Amino acid sequence: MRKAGDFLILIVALLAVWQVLHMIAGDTTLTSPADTFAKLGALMRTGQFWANVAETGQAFALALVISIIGGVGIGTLLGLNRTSGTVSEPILISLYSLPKVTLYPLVLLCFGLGMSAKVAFGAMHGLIPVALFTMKAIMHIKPVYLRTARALRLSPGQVAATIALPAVLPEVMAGARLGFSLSLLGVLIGEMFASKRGLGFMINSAMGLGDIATIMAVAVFLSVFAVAANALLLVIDRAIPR
Amino acid sequence: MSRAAVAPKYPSAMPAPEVHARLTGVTRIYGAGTSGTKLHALGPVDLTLERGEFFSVVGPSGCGKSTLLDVLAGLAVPTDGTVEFEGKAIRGVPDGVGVVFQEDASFAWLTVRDNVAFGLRRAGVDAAEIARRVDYAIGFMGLRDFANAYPSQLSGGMRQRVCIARTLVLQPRLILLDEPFGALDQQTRLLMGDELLRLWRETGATVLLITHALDEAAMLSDRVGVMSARPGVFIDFVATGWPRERDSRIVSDAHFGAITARLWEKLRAESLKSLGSAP
Amino acid sequence: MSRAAVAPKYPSAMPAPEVHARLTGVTRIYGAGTSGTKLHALGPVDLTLERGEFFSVVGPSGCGKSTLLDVLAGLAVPTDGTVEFEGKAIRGVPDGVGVVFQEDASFAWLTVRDNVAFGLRRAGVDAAEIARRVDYAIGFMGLRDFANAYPSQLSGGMRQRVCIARTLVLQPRLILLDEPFGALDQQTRLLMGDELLRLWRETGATVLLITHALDEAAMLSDRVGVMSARPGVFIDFVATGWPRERDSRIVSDAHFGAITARLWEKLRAESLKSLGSAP
Amino acid sequence: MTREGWIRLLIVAAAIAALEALCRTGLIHRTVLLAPSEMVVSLWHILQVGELNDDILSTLRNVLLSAAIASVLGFALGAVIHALPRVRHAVEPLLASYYAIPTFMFYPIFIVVFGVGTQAIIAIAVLLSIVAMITATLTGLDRIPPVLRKTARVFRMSPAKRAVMVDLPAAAPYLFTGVKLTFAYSLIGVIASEFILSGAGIGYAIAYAYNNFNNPRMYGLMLLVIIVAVAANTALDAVDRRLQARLRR
Amino acid sequence: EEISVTQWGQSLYGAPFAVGMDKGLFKKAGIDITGIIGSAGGGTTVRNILASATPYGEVALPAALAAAAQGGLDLIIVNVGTHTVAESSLVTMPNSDIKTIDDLVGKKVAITSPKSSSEMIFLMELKAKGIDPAKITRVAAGGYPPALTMLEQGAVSAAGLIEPLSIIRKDRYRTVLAAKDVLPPMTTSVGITTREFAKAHPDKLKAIIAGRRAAVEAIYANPGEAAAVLQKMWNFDPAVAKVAVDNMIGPKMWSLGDFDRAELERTVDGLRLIGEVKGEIDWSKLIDQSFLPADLQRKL
Ligand SMILES: Nc1ncnc2c1ncn2[C@@H]1O[C@H](COP(=O)(O)OP(=O)(O)OP(=O)(O)O)[C@@H](O)[C@H]1O
Ligand SMILES: Nc1ncnc2c1ncn2[C@@H]1O[C@H](COP(=O)(O)OP(=O)(O)OP(=O)(O)O)[C@@H](O)[C@H]1O
Ligand SMILES: [Mg+2]
Ligand SMILES: [Mg+2]
Repeated sequence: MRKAGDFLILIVALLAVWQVLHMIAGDTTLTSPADTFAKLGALMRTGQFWANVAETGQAFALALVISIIGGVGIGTLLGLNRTSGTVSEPILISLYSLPKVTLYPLVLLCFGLGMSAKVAFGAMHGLIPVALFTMKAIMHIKPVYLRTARALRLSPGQVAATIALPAVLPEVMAGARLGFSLSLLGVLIGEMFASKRGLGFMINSAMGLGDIATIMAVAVFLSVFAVAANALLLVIDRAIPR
Repeated sequence: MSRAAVAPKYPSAMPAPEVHARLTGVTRIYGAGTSGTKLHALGPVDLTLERGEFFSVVGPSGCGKSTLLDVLAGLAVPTDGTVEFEGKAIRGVPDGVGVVFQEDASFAWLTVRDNVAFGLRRAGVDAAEIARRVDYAIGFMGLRDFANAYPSQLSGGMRQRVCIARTLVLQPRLILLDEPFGALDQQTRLLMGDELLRLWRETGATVLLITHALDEAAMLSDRVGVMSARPGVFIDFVATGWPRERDSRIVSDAHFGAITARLWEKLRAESLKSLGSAP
Repeated sequence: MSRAAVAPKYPSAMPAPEVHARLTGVTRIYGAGTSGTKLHALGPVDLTLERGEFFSVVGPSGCGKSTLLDVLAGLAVPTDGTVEFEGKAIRGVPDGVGVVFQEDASFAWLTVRDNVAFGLRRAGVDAAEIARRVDYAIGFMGLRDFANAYPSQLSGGMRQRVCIARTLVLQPRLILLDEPFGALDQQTRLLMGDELLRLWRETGATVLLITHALDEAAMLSDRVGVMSARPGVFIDFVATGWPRERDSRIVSDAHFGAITARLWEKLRAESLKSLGSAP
Repeated sequence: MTREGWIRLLIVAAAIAALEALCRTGLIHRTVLLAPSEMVVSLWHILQVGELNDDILSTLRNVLLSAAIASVLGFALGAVIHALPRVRHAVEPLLASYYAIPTFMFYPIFIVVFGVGTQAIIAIAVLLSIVAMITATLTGLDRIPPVLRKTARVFRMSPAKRAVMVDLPAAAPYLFTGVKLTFAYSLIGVIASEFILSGAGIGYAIAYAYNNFNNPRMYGLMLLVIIVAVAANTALDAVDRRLQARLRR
Repeated sequence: EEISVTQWGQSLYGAPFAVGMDKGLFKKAGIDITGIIGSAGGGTTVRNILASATPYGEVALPAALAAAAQGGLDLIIVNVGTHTVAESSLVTMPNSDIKTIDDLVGKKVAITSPKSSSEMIFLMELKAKGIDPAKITRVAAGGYPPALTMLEQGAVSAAGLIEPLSIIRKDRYRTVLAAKDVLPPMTTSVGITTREFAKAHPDKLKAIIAGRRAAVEAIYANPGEAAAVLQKMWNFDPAVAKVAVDNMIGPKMWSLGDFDRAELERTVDGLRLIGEVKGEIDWSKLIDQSFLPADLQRKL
């Protein structure tokens, strides 16, 4: 309970800092928390806002699904063999640390502007961490687990389903949490650079119009969503015995 | 390699000898097939386990004890020599052999009960039978209060007991234990030894126990094999001559001291050797 | 709490008793100051260490042995009672006390040589003297070939030796050792014990050794304190009566078996108690 | 080089060769992707003409600057948060979900606080990368074995001495991992801000070339970014691995 | 069918499409336009057009020229969209001592980014006023709002601005120079398509162009109604929408679609100023008038 209280105090402190910044910077550069929430409330009563949310949400959901399924698949394939794992790890890490935004034009050239490009770009961000975590988890399954499997004379299918999968679940979850965050970031960056709909587009238009209230309202909306979703993932994560 | 060099104080209570498993001229060389560096880990070893015997292996660290177990369990193929179990040459892990590894092999994602039931479920035993056997094994291993706990909530020693229970429920005829009490302090170890003895008596299984602790070996076994530094070969077999009905109280027996001293003597030279080598 | 319940076989070689450290009515309760759950870890304990004595502590896991060491080293303040070293009540770690911890405390970022020299450099000893003492300690601990290695390149046992050397070079008058050989197998342990005995003889320091291994305690000590399950109190002191000149060969002595049996007897009941409790 | 290293090199070379072949045979159209060899030629040309050198240098300078700021500031913040367990408990869920928040949204605010130009971009990059350093610092300080602190007390060291001579080296591998991540995220942050928001730097030049159908220049610059990222990452990784091997146990 | 329009929803370029869709004028002309793909503008829009099923769209002329020149893309210009830069202005702080553009000599001025239309217009204004551009430092702000922030912070003495942002914030700044006062009409946006599509579906193209023309006529006939459509479709503030449309009626922002050689060349002159065009443009290769209504076709 004290933990929840502390978290509340933190939120209040953040709002206070925001308010102070607002008072220093003025209305045109940083709207006050109250105004922002009012703006967010107004936005949330318009159908257009929800259309944008749906657009971003759809792209994000697809990107996330691709990231997780693709990442787990690739990670598993690469992790099963020591050599392929060792060979690909630095490649994956390099891809991870690449500023992928520079490749966005290429994505646009391949997929055109629209849903598929956004999904592809989101998945580019999310897939690699999931693959990396999965691969490392598979490579580092305790050898004694596999020896136990042999001692119990399990079939390869049984090993995969009853030992390998549950053994790597915690790491895969950790990867999925990072994948979640980065896919969302990827989709939003994609929408900010080139798009016709979605929250990123909304932010970008608002930037073009200097409409700080909308920017902050969307920022708050996204932040609350991200923190809440991550908290949920953390709860699931903690529920996995390890 | 004299047998029973220490005169048995009690009459032997072993049944008439019958060969249960046999290793003949077994060696194991890691990296034997490849061009890389080879490591001669074990052998040549000759060993006969009699049915129902409690046999312990002691030897310096890294001498090849776990390798010996792997070969006997069919988890590793000997580079040379033959391994037989119940009269047949083994290929893969034979039915009727149970293994408890040196490392903690409890499945972190399953409760104690599910861990213990794991092998039975894979083997397709029916649910009522599983419940019965699992309950018995959990009780036997003193885990009743922790049946629904996860391994992370248990101490190292308790986890090792989970692994033992998981192996036991399958009712193996040959049980291979690789330092199952390594995570425990010496006192608790000896008490766990009592449980192991009870188990051995009740099931009539053949037991091969690998251990660092000389007093553990001296107290539990019918016979102790002493291994040399790597590549491990048996440099001595010591028959203890304990009755089948025995428990840890025998440590206050003078004969126990004599066995320990004998084991220690044999190992001293070997230990000095292996200590001198690299980390 | 009878002393010397096992009749000494050899005449005692200890010098005339002189109190070096003294604990009176010491208890330690974790979380005593806070509103959270309290944990009574130790005591009340009375203990007197005589100058030049080799004293060992055995006791079930978690009984408060490390806590006792912390209190004696001035690393923890007792909740109750007083601690004296060389006649003065201690506050903080007193000069002249060296500690080797249960966990590996070697500095991973320093070579073996720099690890060993660490304390001397802090104390501002001059370079030539440091080199001399460090070389000696490294040689003594059998680390000469690894002087320029980093701890990560050493085995657990060797790292523990680095920590011992690092403590030794400071020439402490009271050496506190918390299971320094926990990382080693029993055979190697006893051999390291020989080194420890040699060291003790050469320096004339007072040694307090915490150990799990009863034969280690029985072989090395002038006197062994047996602790109860938590909260640990001394339930017995066993004087071994070994001569000052002794080594691991005494394990084949019948008197050794008698001491071990005595220790074991005392611990059996305690171990049973602590085994029944939570992980 | 290890066997794995050679295989890795081979795979990368094969991938590049395959791309080259696909482009040369026209299976991938020139308007979509340039052949790798042409990218190299274009990059060489860009560097030789020097028209963009200022942009390139300013981008690299900004990356280094923000990585440095984020490392130092992140370490300081991490140390403070570590010392205050209650603050830490409250902040941790935010740190965990931090990367889902698009930092770029706050650009307009940064402009007010830091003014237009490089400072605002550096601020975004710092904001993006600092969390990695904070997290690494927390992990590093957590992982210092308590026995090392006890040892410091036995050697009767002052807290300040202990911090410098024991805590810092003991946490160093984790801290360096933080620095490595900080660099990666700074690179991402600087280039992405330039790409979306600014009027200068490599990121802007790429977006500009994209808009003006200058594919050779676009791909030349992309290649440059990839080379910088991979080279920096490889170098930092090599140091990281050596530290890990030596210091972690 | 979906077509692309640059800066859809952000500036007034796309107003005819909004009105046309709202009033069913495209349907009347024989094509059902269901949606508009908007985008940041420039080359992105061109690329979008080329990638879509109905590759017609309205883009900035510079982007079309760059695409044709650099990208080696097979596209043609089929109609004119807008032909004024009247929405641009140069502003300063109300209390500033900058009264005319001449006062800027030796000072700093914020533009969005190098080689952007904001820089082009600024340079054209300087040229029209006979001021040496070398005497004024141009600072790239990255966008209009940041440019205004620089202005407010005193980092620059003036900043380029466009509508509707300038309408929304009109109380906060003082206009130094309105582009419509110095710069004559010039082609700013054009309709483009691929040669391939033009050959395959000339009727569709003709319908789009005709529908758009009808919409432009409707805007001029009833600006109030047009403002209401923008307010509805783009969520514009009613007052802003009204002023924005009214401001563009005077300079006749939206073209019916016909080409004017002089207006085209003015834009190209501007592009020469920022170094985007070197040499002459061969209009005959780029422009295909055959899809325009007959009354709008003329010799270039
Ligand atoms: N898979 C392997 N590949 C190469 N060498 C191995 C492998 N497994 C073990 N070894 C080496 O073989 C030797 C014997 O190993 P083994 O594990 O059998 O010893 P052990 O007697 O069980 O040691 P411990 O007492 O430490 O458990 C050791 O030197 C070890 O390093
Ligand atoms: N800092 C602490 N806070 C709270 N409880 C502690 C702390 N340190 C130790 N304890 C608890 O106090 C009891 C005694 O711990 P201590 O480490 O002294 O035991 P020990 O005899 O050294 O055990 P072992 O043989 O496992 O080393 C244990 O139950 C332990 O969990
Ligand atoms: Mg082993
Ligand atoms: Mg302890």
